Amino acid sequence: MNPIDPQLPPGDPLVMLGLLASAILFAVGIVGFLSRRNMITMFLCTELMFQGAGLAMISYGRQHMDLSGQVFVIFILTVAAAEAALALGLVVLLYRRKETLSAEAWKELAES
Amino acid sequence: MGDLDLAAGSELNMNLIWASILIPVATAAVIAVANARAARGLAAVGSLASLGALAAFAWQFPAWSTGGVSPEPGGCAWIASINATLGIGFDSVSLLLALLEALLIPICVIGSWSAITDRQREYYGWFMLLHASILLAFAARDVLLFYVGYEFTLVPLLFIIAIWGGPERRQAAHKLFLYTFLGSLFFLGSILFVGWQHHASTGLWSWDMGTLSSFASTRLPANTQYWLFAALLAGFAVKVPLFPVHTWLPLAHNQAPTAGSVILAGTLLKLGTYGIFRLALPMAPEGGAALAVFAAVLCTVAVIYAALICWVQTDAKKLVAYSSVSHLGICMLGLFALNPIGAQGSVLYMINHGLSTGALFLLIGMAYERYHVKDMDQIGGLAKRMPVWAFFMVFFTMSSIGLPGLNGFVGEYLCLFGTYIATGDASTKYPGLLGPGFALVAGTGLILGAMYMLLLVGRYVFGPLREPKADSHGKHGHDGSHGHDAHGADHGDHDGHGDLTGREVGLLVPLALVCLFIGIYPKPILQAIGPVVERTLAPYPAAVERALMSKPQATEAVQAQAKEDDRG
Amino acid sequence: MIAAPAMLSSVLALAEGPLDAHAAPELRWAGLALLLPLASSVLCLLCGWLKVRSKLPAALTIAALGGAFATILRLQGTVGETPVVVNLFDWIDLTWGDGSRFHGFTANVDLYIDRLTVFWMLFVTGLGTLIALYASEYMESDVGKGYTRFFGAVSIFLFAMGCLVMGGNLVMLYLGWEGVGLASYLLIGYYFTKPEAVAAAKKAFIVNRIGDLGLALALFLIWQCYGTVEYAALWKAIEAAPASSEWTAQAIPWLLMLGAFGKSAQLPLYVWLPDAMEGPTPVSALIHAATMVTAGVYLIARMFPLFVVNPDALAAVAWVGGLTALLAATIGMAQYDMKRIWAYSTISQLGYMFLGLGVGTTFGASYHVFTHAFFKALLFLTAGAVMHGFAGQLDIRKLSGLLKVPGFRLVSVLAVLGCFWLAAFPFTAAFFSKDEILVSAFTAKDDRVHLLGWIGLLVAALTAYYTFRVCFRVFFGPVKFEPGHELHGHDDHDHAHDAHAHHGEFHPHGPRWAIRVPLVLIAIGAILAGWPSYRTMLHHDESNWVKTQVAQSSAFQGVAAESHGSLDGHAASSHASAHTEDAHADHGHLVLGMDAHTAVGRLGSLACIVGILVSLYVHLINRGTADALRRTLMGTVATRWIVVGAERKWMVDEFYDWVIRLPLRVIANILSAIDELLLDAGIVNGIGALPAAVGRVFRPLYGGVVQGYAVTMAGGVALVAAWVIWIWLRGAN
Amino acid sequence: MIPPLLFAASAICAVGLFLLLRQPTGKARFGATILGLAGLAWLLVQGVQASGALGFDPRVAIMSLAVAMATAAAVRVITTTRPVFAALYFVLVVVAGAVAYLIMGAEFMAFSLIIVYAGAILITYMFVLMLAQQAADADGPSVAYDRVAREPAAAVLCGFVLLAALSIVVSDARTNQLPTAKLEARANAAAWNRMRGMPELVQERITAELAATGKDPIGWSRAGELVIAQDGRTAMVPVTLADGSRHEAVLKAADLPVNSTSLGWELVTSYPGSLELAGVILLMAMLGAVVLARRQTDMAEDDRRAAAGLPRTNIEDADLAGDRA
Repeated sequence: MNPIDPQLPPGDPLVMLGLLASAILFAVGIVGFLSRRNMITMFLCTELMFQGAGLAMISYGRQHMDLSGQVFVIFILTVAAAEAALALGLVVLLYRRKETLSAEAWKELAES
Repeated sequence: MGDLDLAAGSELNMNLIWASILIPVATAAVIAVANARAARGLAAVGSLASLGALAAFAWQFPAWSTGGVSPEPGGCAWIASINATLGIGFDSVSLLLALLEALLIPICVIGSWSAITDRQREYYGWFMLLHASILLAFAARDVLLFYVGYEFTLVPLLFIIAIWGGPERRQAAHKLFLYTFLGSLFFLGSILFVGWQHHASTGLWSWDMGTLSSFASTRLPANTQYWLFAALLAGFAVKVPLFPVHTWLPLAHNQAPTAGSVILAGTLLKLGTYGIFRLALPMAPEGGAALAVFAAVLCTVAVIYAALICWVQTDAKKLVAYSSVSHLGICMLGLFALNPIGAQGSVLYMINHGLSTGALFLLIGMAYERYHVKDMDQIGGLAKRMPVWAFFMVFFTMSSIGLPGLNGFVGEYLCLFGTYIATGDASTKYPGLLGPGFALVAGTGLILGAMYMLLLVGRYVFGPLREPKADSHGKHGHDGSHGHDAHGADHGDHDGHGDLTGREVGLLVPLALVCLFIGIYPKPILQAIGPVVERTLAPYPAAVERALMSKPQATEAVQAQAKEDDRG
Repeated sequence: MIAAPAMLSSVLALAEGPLDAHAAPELRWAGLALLLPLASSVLCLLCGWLKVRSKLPAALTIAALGGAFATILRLQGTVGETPVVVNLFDWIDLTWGDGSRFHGFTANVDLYIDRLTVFWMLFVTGLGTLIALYASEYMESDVGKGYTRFFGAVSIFLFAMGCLVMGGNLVMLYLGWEGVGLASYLLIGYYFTKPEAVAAAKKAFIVNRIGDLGLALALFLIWQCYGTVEYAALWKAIEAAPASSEWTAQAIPWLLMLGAFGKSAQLPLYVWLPDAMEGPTPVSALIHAATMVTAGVYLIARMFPLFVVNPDALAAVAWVGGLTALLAATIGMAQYDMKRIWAYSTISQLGYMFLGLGVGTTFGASYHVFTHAFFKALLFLTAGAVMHGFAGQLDIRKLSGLLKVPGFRLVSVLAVLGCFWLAAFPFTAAFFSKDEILVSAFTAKDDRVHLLGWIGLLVAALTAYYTFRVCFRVFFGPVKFEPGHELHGHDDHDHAHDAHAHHGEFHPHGPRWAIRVPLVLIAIGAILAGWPSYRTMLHHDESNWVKTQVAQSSAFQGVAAESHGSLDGHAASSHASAHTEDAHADHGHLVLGMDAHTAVGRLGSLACIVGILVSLYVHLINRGTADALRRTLMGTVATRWIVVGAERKWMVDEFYDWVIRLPLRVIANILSAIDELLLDAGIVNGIGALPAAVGRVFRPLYGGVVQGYAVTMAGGVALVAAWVIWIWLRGAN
Repeated sequence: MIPPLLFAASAICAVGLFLLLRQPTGKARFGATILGLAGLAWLLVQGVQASGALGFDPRVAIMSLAVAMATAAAVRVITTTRPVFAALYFVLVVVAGAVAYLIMGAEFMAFSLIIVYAGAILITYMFVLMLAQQAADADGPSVAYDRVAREPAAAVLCGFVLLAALSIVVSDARTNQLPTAKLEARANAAAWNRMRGMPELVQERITAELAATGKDPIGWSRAGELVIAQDGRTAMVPVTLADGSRHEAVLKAADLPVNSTSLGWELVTSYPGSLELAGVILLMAMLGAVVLARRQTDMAEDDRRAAAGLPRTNIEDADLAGDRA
């Protein structure tokens, strides 16, 4: 049985790995989003985070032996696709404005 | 008259008060959609109407001599969950201050007709709102309502200073707002504390001033009262302003437009003194007795300190602004004498200061409109150009340095007198803690006051005519001995430099008349103030006795007394 | 609340004796003495409003003052030996508790009318009327400009003086006290484009304010000790409570003294009076010579019951008076400006009066006030006439032999007459009043003041000297004069301008009737002022009118005990002086082996004549000697300080500037710097800057770059996460 | 699993990632990679341990590999300075993720993931990159402004504090989990219920079962509802055979519908609304993308109106400065 605390039911290593992977992907995604300037790369990082989320869904779905997890992954895919479409449209637009993809070229968010 | 009539009368009174408060609001609303031309007229009409309503109320005010509150406390619910009401009502002190406010506002409005040329609609709208909130503060019998009025005054004032003020208006407005707001947080905190205590011990929510005062003064233990009074004092001292938290005032006065300064000196500062008189003193007699000396020391320092600073000012408006600090020092000193003479003098002083200092600001503003200079190094001897202006200037200066026969004297004199006799002996029935020393030191304020005020008059009004070189009449400037052999007779009806217009004189005459009346026949006002003052100071002799024995009332004793109150 | 009259009567119920005032509502008309000047001042204000360009204001004022004078005359006929209190209306009336003593503060607009009041008001209003008449011509060049202002201020002055003298309580007195201060401020600063005038006015007001503070504090103390500030009740209280030794009671006279010294220009507060000569001459005559400056004397005389119980205070008054007399006389000897000389002589004479008060003869003091009022007014007005005629020339070195100048004979004669009075020439009125004072000085019971007698004699000699210095220099000798440049010290003076503009050489123009008539009348008054003494002297009738006036007032209360041996202050005055004789006998007070009166009479005459002779030689017969003497004195270092000091007025002004004003200004500047830099910019703004400083730390995050906001968000998430971890760890172990 | 160790592992990963982000070269880069991988390995080992699984399981090995691959690729995505490579590495992440999905029994999602991401989204990225990279091409494939990571320290800190927290939550995941038996029972029940809704599938399965048990698979008819057995592993359906004899057809777990079937069933039965919403979102996204990406031309308002065939107005251009592209 479970070597660490026996009263727990024996877990599924796959689930554990999946969850860990999802956490790592999400974290890496955040790091990337914060540390890259290229807008496209930043959007890729958001996609990474989506990946993490999806993986977590699948893992939990497996843990609880429930299909809802997978169903939600479908929705995640949907959102990701929509996001990609819009985001890339925006990127193109912004690139046309400033002829660069650097996010730092845009400071209009600053108050004053 | 029968109760029924009484009820009807109080109903009518209530409506009159609300009318005087709401008419300005309605006026502001109308102004918002009117055009700039009509705005000034509307504002004047609205303020006059409000004055009329209040005057009508004062005319049939039943409690002039009783010191009571009318209409009866209570009113429609406002925040039902904590039983906060829209309770309004006047006693003679607050009514007098409200009348002062209602008298000053039309003067301010009409006085701004020529001074304010841009964004008139906002200006007059804000002024109407300011008026309404000040009146609300004076009329409120519910501490929360009072707080609302007290605080809301800051908003219009902020805009009035920040938009129509002088070159440093932004900074001045920010400082005014933040500083006084910080102060009033103390005040809010302490009244909330009292209300909560009341709920804790009686299980009922009440925010009525009378209820809370009687509750706090009898039920709260001495050390609690000490801190309560300290907090309230800290809150109101900023508004008064007492040394050393006065520094926002000169800047604000100096940068504010004329009417702003007038109303600031006239009634806004009085909100602080009124707060101390109406809330701090009655709520925490133990604290008041314990802290009176401390406060009095602050006041005395303020008198000398501000007076000396006035003496070296070159900016006329700043000089008068600092003089407010000095004068209000004397005013508060009289209040902390804790005997009827001093307190009556203090309340009267509030009114007098509002009249004379307000008028002085008005006059300086009138000169400023003509020359756009306030610095006495560049301008002076204006009596040559504007004799009527000079007359009023001297008149109100004399009133401000307390010349007997004018209003300033009575209040100032009674304040000092009260301070003087506020010694430990009980032969006056009101033992005090201050005594001759304070009166002597504060009395030198009379000398210093004469020094700086006459400096103002001597340089700004009299002396050889000095006009700013810049303006087209520079050729008259800097040489009195010629300037007016030519122009001696016609008092310079040059464009822009003419003497006061009929409108301006019409603004000043009422103030002058009121000053004269108070100076010559203060008896009715003093009689009106008297009972309220005695009611306010009722718990003090005992408290002061305890303070003299430096043995503040023990907590359990208070509790025991509370028990008895419950039984009785 | 117990109304004031009721309270008053309750006090009066237990009162008896000649000092017991009784309320006399039927005498309300006495209020006219205040009302008329007030009305005329208001009317003058209206004239100013309507830009009246005629002599109407003068007419109004003269009429009003004349009416006031008439009122006082009628009052003189009416008022008996017992004072009366007339309540005009309630002013300040505070009561609490049971409203009894110490539970109320009442100061109504009452009139307290006794003989002293009437006596004072007589010459105040009388001289006021005459001088107003004089001014109506003197100021005519200002018609349409300052004319209304001038007469308005004069009316205000007489109103305030009336309040001061007739007021029924100390607050009324204070009202008048400050009111005359205002009037003198306005009138000294009349030529308000002249910086000196404005400065002088300010100085006068502020120096007076110092005295006023003393008066106010004394008032507080009186209430604290006696529970009232109304004369009628106060006398009772004083009689009831003998002199208490606690400091409050002891301090009262000293504070009153301060007030009196401020108003009456005594050491150390006399410095404002010489500068006050910047005002128009009629003002100097009326306010700064005849009436206002005697208010201090009136105050002490009126409050005498408070002084008699305090011999130290009396001695102090005496010494201050004596020293002031001496100092002012020495300065007066070395001045060249006629008006200034008269100003210093005024100070010196006022010193005499205080000396008299100090040695306990309120009668002598009041008598001297009375006589002095006339001749000093005369002197000033003649000086004014000269000034008027000679375009503001006042330098006694530049005027000479005016007796021979056509149009100025009358003026000169009257001036010389006045000089004799001022010099207290034997058998002039001033001689008698001064005699009274000096006798009391010699015979006073208090040995500390005897020296003052001799000082008084010395001052008499000096006075005679500098008086006739002016007299001989200006009115006798060869005719020569040069016009002044100052043109009445006033640039609005159009006709003076014309005088220069149109014809180069200068024609002095003599005064017309409106100046001559008052001069003559005042001169007659000055002569008649001595009448009581003449009667006393000729057929030994002791009923001295002035003494009667003074004796039947608070001024004599308790004088008995102190200075006049067994004199009973409440008895009729005829006994009074009789007892005085006895008193001298009792004391066996012999001066130079003679009875005090004779001795002082002779010594005084001697001093006067010596002084006159000296200045006759020095300033008329051989005018060179004065300058020669001056040169010799200047020559030797040991003595030059005398001349320099006297001419520079012993540097008192400079001393005050350096010791008081300058340090105060320095402190003020320091405080102002502290207020703006430390308090405001330092502490307040410093506290205000804290949030900004905190904000500046995070500012880079909000430069507008997306990642900045992202970092904030993620940082928030991370914080939450860290919190989760923390919770977990807490749960774990 | 023991949190401190987890934190240590995360920290090691963090340091490694940080070093990589700082774009070191040569050995340092190698060392950083090694460090990062080591931390990752430790993390995974802890995970596996924590799951209390004993003995070797090929699926676990493959899963671990997939996870490692995904992580490494993700790291490359954020460390490479060339957007193109980043996109390609992301494909790798997606593939690895798909493998993980497969192993965890989500075949349908695995393949749809590949199709949607690798097939659609990434291609879009590629196109955008091509559109937007002309400028970058000048100075080589890696763009100048993004050669060095921006505030890597802050980023890594945020990221890995989060990772630590997440890992704790992960480690907590099983404490509130039902016993496996119960879970299975519930899951089977759900599956059989789902099957109840699919009559022809049941038909088919019964036919197969009859054939397997040598009964006549033709002409039979159902005589009752599908009954779930106690253990939930099997279910019985009473049938009337062609010869009229009654028979209990037994369906086993293997007869349950496959993942895709049941997923689709679940989707349309339990989440129809969400499904609609997803459709709307996609539509909106499409429209939005069209609007955004439209090339806007700088034309004065009047010209636009003219171009649109509208009458000209005389509005100043200044007024329209706002809505210029």
